Amino acid sequence: AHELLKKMTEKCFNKCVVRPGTSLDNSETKCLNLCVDRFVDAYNITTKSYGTRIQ
Amino acid sequence: AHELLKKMTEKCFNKCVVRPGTSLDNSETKCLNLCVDRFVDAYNITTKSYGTRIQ
Amino acid sequence: AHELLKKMTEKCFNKCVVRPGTSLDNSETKCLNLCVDRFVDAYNITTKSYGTRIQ
Amino acid sequence: QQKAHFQQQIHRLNEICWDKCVTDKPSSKLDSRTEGCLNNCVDRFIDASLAITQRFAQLIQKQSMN
Amino acid sequence: QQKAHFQQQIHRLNEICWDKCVTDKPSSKLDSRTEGCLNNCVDRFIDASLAITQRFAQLIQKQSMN
Amino acid sequence: QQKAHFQQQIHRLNEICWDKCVTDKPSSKLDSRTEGCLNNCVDRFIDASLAITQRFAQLIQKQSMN
Repeated sequence: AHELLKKMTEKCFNKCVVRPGTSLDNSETKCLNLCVDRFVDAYNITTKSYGTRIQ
Repeated sequence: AHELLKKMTEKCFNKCVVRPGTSLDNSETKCLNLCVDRFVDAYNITTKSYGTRIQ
Repeated sequence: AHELLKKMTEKCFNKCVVRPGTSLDNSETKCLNLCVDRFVDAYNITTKSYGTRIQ
Repeated sequence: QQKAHFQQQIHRLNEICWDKCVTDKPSSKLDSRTEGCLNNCVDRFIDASLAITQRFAQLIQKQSMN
Repeated sequence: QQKAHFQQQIHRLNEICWDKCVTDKPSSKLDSRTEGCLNNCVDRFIDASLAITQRFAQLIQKQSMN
Repeated sequence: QQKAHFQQQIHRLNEICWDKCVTDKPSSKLDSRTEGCLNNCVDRFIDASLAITQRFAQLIQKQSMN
């Protein structure tokens, strides 16, 4: 899960924290949480599609 | 050739398959074939230029 | 310093040499020199901030 | 070792398809367009890999014949 | 080995924050806006890492309970 | 080992110069502008590497003198 977390952190930070301020504001934190959820969704879809295909 | 194929696949997929559909259409397949040809051209130019320069 | 130089070279080349010509012109060379200076500034800031934070 | 290769491929595919299909800010649910794009992206990437490998093999063969 | 990990993290953070904060052509001095952005970028990246890791742990836990 | 380094440099240069010079959809032939750009790109990248290394060495030296 280390590689997954690393990629997720980079993608979600770049998407959600556009201009880094003196703290994470509410909309950034909310965006990060949703981004984790969607990244895991995407990962599950990728894993399933790839698994089905190469069987 | 493994590294070359890997890079080529990423570059050409990103260039030629903009919105992935339910199958590769003709224009995507044609673009992928041309992309392989041009990528190999570029690789040959790079290799030659670099070889000449560092001699 | 090898990794630093490698990243710096890629970032500064991409920023300063937009359309590669038959030689580096004055504005490109000036831009590359400034880019090295600023990249080192950024690296020092990053190192200090990260060091302070993880103490 | 095969499992490690599988994992690595998944991470690579996931990054490529995330960049291609998830362009907006994340919302409370994957919309169906994004979900379709992700599913198709994996399959088309594999199709494209096969097409590219085949074309590349032809090129190599042609060059070695000249 | 811990020092190598530290160095690697610095390079990674520096690349991420350079791409985010240094968008113009380099000038004779870091302007204060860019300097502030770089300082904040490192701290917010660490905040974001923590928030993301926590959320991910919750997701894993929730899935393993179902 | 030197050959492996050479190969790696080629792959790196090829990626950098492809991204810089090949911006359109691929066509049936490399046009002369793209071909010139690729040739120049490799040479200018090496020039830039040398200029950057020299400047960086000067910076290091200046800092160690203070």
